[in-house]
Amino acid sequence: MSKIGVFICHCGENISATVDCERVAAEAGKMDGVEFATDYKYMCSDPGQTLIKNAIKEKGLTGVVVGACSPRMHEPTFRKACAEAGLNPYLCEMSNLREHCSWVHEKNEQTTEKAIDLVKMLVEKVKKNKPLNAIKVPITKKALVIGGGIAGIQAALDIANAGQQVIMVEKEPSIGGHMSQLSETFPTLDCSQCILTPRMVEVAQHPNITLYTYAELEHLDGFIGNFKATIRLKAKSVDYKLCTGCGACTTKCPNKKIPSEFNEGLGMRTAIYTPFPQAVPNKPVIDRANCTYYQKGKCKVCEKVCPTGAIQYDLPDQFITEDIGAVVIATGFNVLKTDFFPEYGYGKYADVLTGLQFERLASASGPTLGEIRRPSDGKVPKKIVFIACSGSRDPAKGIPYCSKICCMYTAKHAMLYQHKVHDGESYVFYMDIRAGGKNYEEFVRRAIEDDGVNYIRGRVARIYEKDGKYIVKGADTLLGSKPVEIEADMVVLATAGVSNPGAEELAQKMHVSYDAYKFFAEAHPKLKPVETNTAGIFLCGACQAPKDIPETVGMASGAAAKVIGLFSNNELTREPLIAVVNRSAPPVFSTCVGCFMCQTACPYNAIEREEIKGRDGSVIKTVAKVNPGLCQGCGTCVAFCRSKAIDIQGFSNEQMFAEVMALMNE
Amino acid sequence: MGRLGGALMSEFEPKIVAFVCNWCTYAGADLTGTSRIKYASNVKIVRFPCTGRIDFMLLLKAFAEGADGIIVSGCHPNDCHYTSGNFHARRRWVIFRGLLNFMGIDVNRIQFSWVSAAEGAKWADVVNGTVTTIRELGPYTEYRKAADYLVQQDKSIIDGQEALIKSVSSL
Amino acid sequence: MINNQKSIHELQLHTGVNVNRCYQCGKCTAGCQLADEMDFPPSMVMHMLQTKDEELLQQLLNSKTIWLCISCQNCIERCPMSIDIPHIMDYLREKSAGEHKINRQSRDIVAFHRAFLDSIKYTGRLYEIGLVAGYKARTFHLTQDVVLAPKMYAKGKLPLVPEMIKGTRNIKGIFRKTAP
Amino acid sequence: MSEQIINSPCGVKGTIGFYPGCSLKGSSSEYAQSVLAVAKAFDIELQEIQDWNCCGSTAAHNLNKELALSLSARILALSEKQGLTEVVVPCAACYNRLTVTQHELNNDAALKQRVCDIIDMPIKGNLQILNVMQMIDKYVADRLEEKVTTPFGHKVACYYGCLLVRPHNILQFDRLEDPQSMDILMKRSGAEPIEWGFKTECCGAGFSVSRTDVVAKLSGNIVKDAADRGAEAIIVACPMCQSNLDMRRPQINEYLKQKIDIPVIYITQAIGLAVGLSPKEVGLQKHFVPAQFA
Ligand SMILES: Cc1cc2nc3c(=O)[nH]c(=O)nc-3n(C[C@H](O)[C@H](O)[C@H](O)COP(=O)(O)OP(=O)(O)OC[C@H]3O[C@@H](n4cnc5c(N)ncnc54)[C@H](O)[C@@H]3O)c2cc1C
Ligand SMILES: Cc1cc2nc3c(=O)[nH]c(=O)nc-3n(C[C@H](O)[C@H](O)[C@H](O)COP(=O)(O)OP(=O)(O)OC[C@H]3O[C@@H](n4cnc5c(N)ncnc54)[C@H](O)[C@@H]3O)c2cc1C
Ligand code: SF4
Ligand code: SF4
Ligand code: SF4
Ligand code: SF4
Ligand code: SF4
Ligand code: SF4
Ligand code: SF4
Ligand code: SF4
Repeated sequence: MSKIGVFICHCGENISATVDCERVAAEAGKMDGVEFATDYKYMCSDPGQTLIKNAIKEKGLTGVVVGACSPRMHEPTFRKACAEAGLNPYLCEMSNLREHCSWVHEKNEQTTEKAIDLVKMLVEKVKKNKPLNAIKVPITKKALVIGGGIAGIQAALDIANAGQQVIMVEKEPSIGGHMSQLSETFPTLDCSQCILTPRMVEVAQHPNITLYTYAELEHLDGFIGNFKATIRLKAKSVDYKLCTGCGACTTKCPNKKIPSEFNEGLGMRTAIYTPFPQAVPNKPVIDRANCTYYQKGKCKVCEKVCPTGAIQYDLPDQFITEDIGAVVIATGFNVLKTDFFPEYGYGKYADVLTGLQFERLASASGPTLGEIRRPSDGKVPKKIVFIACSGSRDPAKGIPYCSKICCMYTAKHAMLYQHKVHDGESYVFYMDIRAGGKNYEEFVRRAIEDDGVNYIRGRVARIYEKDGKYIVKGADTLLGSKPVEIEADMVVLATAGVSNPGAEELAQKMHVSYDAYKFFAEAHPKLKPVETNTAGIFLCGACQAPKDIPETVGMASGAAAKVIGLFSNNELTREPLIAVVNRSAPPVFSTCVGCFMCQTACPYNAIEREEIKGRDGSVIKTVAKVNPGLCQGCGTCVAFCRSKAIDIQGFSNEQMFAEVMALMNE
Repeated sequence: MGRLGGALMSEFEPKIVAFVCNWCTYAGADLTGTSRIKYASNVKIVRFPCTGRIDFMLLLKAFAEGADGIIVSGCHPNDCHYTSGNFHARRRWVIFRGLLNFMGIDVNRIQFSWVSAAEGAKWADVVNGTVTTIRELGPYTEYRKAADYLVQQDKSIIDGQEALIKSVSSL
Repeated sequence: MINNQKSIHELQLHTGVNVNRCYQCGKCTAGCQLADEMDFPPSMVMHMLQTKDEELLQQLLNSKTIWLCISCQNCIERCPMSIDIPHIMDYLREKSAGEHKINRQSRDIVAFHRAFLDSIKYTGRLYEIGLVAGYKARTFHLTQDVVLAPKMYAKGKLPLVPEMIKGTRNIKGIFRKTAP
Repeated sequence: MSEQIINSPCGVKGTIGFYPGCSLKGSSSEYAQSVLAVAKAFDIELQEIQDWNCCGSTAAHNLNKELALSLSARILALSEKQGLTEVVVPCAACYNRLTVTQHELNNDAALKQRVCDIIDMPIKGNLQILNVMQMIDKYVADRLEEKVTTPFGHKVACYYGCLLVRPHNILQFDRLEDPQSMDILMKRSGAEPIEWGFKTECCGAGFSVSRTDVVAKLSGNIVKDAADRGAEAIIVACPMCQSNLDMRRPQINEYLKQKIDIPVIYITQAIGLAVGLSPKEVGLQKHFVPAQFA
């Protein structure tokens, strides 16, 4: 038999001015199962709370309803008070007599009637409430950072410097990401390598960071604080314990004609290679697909020249598993190549480049040592055309969104070109210049005003080659759409920034959502930019959308702060308002029929499969099971379950039905 | 029909239940309060974690118990606190509407809306609008239909469970 | 500025093209081979429609542009927003002809089209000598191409007698039923 | 000889329909002649559509959309009535009009009904409409190389024009901006197709008579680029392209202030020559710019 206590608050005059609080309390006293009912001027004040505590103790209350303000305001207050008096806090509910009643209605009979109804609803509900205990989850204090671009590097260093363990997984032989390919960086034009390399080295040397290059996430199980990651260490064919990074192998490898990924195909590398001179770690791997030995069974030159015997041809891929408490995704982005755009030449023109290729040409460490030269004939281009929005803002052939960084790097490219080729002419075809950022507009203005870059507002219709020149046909929309034709020596397309090819697969492995363009999805576009909707998995950098370095770094530190915050406790305490599948003993009697409708509905992948086994060990049936670490308590599964086998604590079917019925019965 | 006894249509005060999510509309209704915007007192709010939680059997239950109209309101699309609960609710609503039609319940008795935590005034409009609509529709009298349907559903769940238990115990 | 919401709405209804989707990038103009000859290049046409200004619409109905567009489809194929400019041109041409607003300098083009259609109307097929004769009669370009015809005839490229199809009644019916 | 076949509407029997269109009956008779000659060489039997009418071309399209659709629709209806499932349409303009019409009718039931009423005939709308390249691809391509006796060993500029390749979403021609199918067929016939910049730019099409100046300019740019890059012939698959680039050469030369004498021939003429037909059999003598290939 329930013994419910009802406490009606006047809130000074806020409630009592329109609601007859005494009458509400009196009516509540007559309700079935109500043991005690009273009203008071300020319930949340100390004396108010004491009133409740005493009543709990003296009357042996089994449930409490406070008719006062919004539970969004004081539910924690009153639940805490109840707990202090020895009543399970989840047996306390609030009835919203202020925001939903006294403040929004006139003073009259109906308003008081409504208040009585509101109290009654909660009284009926609280009778069905069950004591619940906060969920405690232990936390493994080790973070997994996936991707070693500037985002991953920053996040890893921040977490490691806070004293926590980090495992970094990078799929390429070196960390550094796209930033390592850049020449100079806007808006300050400082050399990318100069500011990046020290951090790369710091990652490699940090006592709290374990770096796995040439590695990828294979599997991720578990939930916040308790993940288990399986990592594939791709066979490098070089024993890093022995290798000193002397480079004898890479200079002697006869297979020298492999387009270098780092130089975006503008330079060549060998089959055994380190991607670039400042690589971290600065040790080579053998690219088996291009190695003569692996493909034809003969060569082994590298083995012969290696002074330390580090080459090991038959090393297989290895798998390691790690217990992890949190994950930071920092896998970055990619840019489209030139060959997706038919009217710009299908990638068949050697001197029509992507922005990244231009970065390599302009970089002092690039294939031309920083001189701008045509890949086709090595000549210095005297007329160069940059085309913004190549494939961006183009639902027809590219992507509908704005890639955000290309306006800025195009201005930078034109500026660098003018600095390097003094008598050169540069043109930028653009639609809008998007330079929102500190010192960004000033940067673009400098390109136009000081360096004399010609900006033409209009999109280029097509490019074709004629006598070694590229005829660029555009229009100047600011001159009444006058067609413009430029005979250029080189064309640079600011090709769209897109998600990494493997992003979708990775997202599915980790059960995090991604958007229509296969960028990872943040949990909330404004207020949770570094969280995913899977608790314990965070994201940062260009894997969420194209972004520049300042924004990437800011986001990386944000993600790191979240991880550090999580790791600052030994245990994670969570509200027990989560779903459960009824498993009344023996579990075979669970009404779950194993349809897994709930699984398709759950936005957090919190529903797992559980096999119920008979005494002989055979599987009797497969039922749903809620992972309390993943469930966020939205209740969508409950509405989906046709056999009413899954329910949500605190908002159970029984409770909600009771509330609705209370409302209507007169 | 006791509760209708003698009530003239002109002075008919509909009973309306609002099923709202905790994050957007409940907070929005709180804001209506803090802004002291007045609205009709015919509506009583039931708080849910998310519109995705709202089981349509509960709506039928409300009708069976004598509600004249129902408001279901949650976060705007893409603003769902739980990312997709409100989409699921929408999708189910399409099916549920078919059921309502089938049962002869006017679909206008259920008003769907999006009210965010910042839309206090909109909440008042939604309530007042619904009250007007339901007043025009008149009292809901066929609640036996909803009640019968629920009984039947309960029975089929119980039957299903019994069958299940039987099949399992025979193992 | 007379607001012209209605005409634009009508245009959208007929062509299915939402002119507001054009973001004035100018790519259509850059690729249009006739843009140089046009009084309003294609992207300008789009913008004129976007303004919803009645006067600008009238200018378009009166323009050379609509008769110069050869429906080569280059613009739509390259337009990032896939805007069907040729379809809009079709619509404007039909409207211009219907409202007798054909641009003076473009009458030759229209005359040619009309002569062409006449030929079909009476014989079911194109009778090239008839076409040229009809065109000349309409435009008074009497001496144009006088050298070409005999040469064509000599090369077996100009049948002197029109070929009549059997279904000429059917064809006339088609012309009658589709007459604007 | 082929002239005759065209002139007797039911002169040929076969399952593949043939819609010559007006140009092929008049100013471009050599195109028809070469198509039929190549078809014959490969034992393809074409059956002319009985009592066909003009598709209306640009004129109808420009002045009266419904008329344009109806004229083309009548041709589709006649083909169906004749029990054909496939029709070869060598003229790119006709091919474009017929394909687009069928597409539009199939996507708008009300329109289809209206047009059927106008032409007084039913339309199913499942005709396979093939241009010449598609015909060759489907029925000849795999036998082409073995049949080549006198390879067409010249540098050629394959010119596709606009009507054959656009709109892409309806016509589905091989690839945008830089189509390949003609180049591939020419390569198989022993020619050396060049890379050039004007494959799909428009020649001026229907302005041949009314705006000769426009044609001179547009076609001039095309002819010049082909010639500059050393092509010995421009290969086309459209009578309008051919007549603009060929018959308008005096005006073109005047516009370019340069005399260019690169011949413009149909793909079927080139293939015909390659498989051993005589220049006369493919009507090479009919061009204005002399086309002689050693
Ligand atoms: C042409 C160009 C010029 C630019 N210029 C500037 C500039 O001047 N100033 C500026 O501020 N910004 C500039 N940017 C933007 C800058 O490059 C990005 O902001 C930055 O690189 C984003 O860093 P990131 O770490 O998020 O991604 P990335 O640099 O893409 O790094 C991602 C890393 O993750 C790794 N990875 C990917 N997938 C996996 C996987 N599945 N498992 C393990 N590892 C994986 C990748 O190998 C890579 O190392 C430019 C961009 C371009 C394209
Ligand atoms: C018209 C307008 C519309 C906008 N719309 C959007 C939008 O739709 N979406 C969006 O994402 N962003 C929008 N923004 C931007 C958004 O408002 C800002 O990004 C955001 O408010 C920045 O938050 P903040 O905390 O940094 O600064 P603020 O919001 O300015 O907060 C700073 C706080 O610090 C206090 N403070 C200042 N000095 C001191 C001091 N010396 N000591 C103590 N306290 C101090 C101030 O009183 C204030 O409370 C909009 C901005 C404007 C102006
Ligand atoms: S409990 Fe709420 S309603 Fe009561 S006095 Fe405190 S704030 Fe006001
Ligand atoms: S074995 Fe392979 S990697 Fe080594 S030198 Fe030969 S080709 Fe290069
Ligand atoms: S030669 Fe041997 S030690 Fe030197 S870099 Fe190569 S593998 Fe390492
Ligand atoms: S950043 Fe500039 S260039 Fe890049 S897509 Fe956006 S508007 Fe275009
Ligand atoms: S809990 Fe319900 S929805 Fe989920 S599998 Fe079991 S029966 Fe199906
Ligand atoms: S309550 Fe929500 S998060 Fe939890 S299991 Fe159900 S659907 Fe998933
Ligand atoms: S190309 Fe398309 S979007 Fe650009 S101006 Fe032309 S119509 Fe507008
Ligand atoms: S279709 Fe008309 S407007 Fe478009 S490119 Fe061709 S000629 Fe120009």
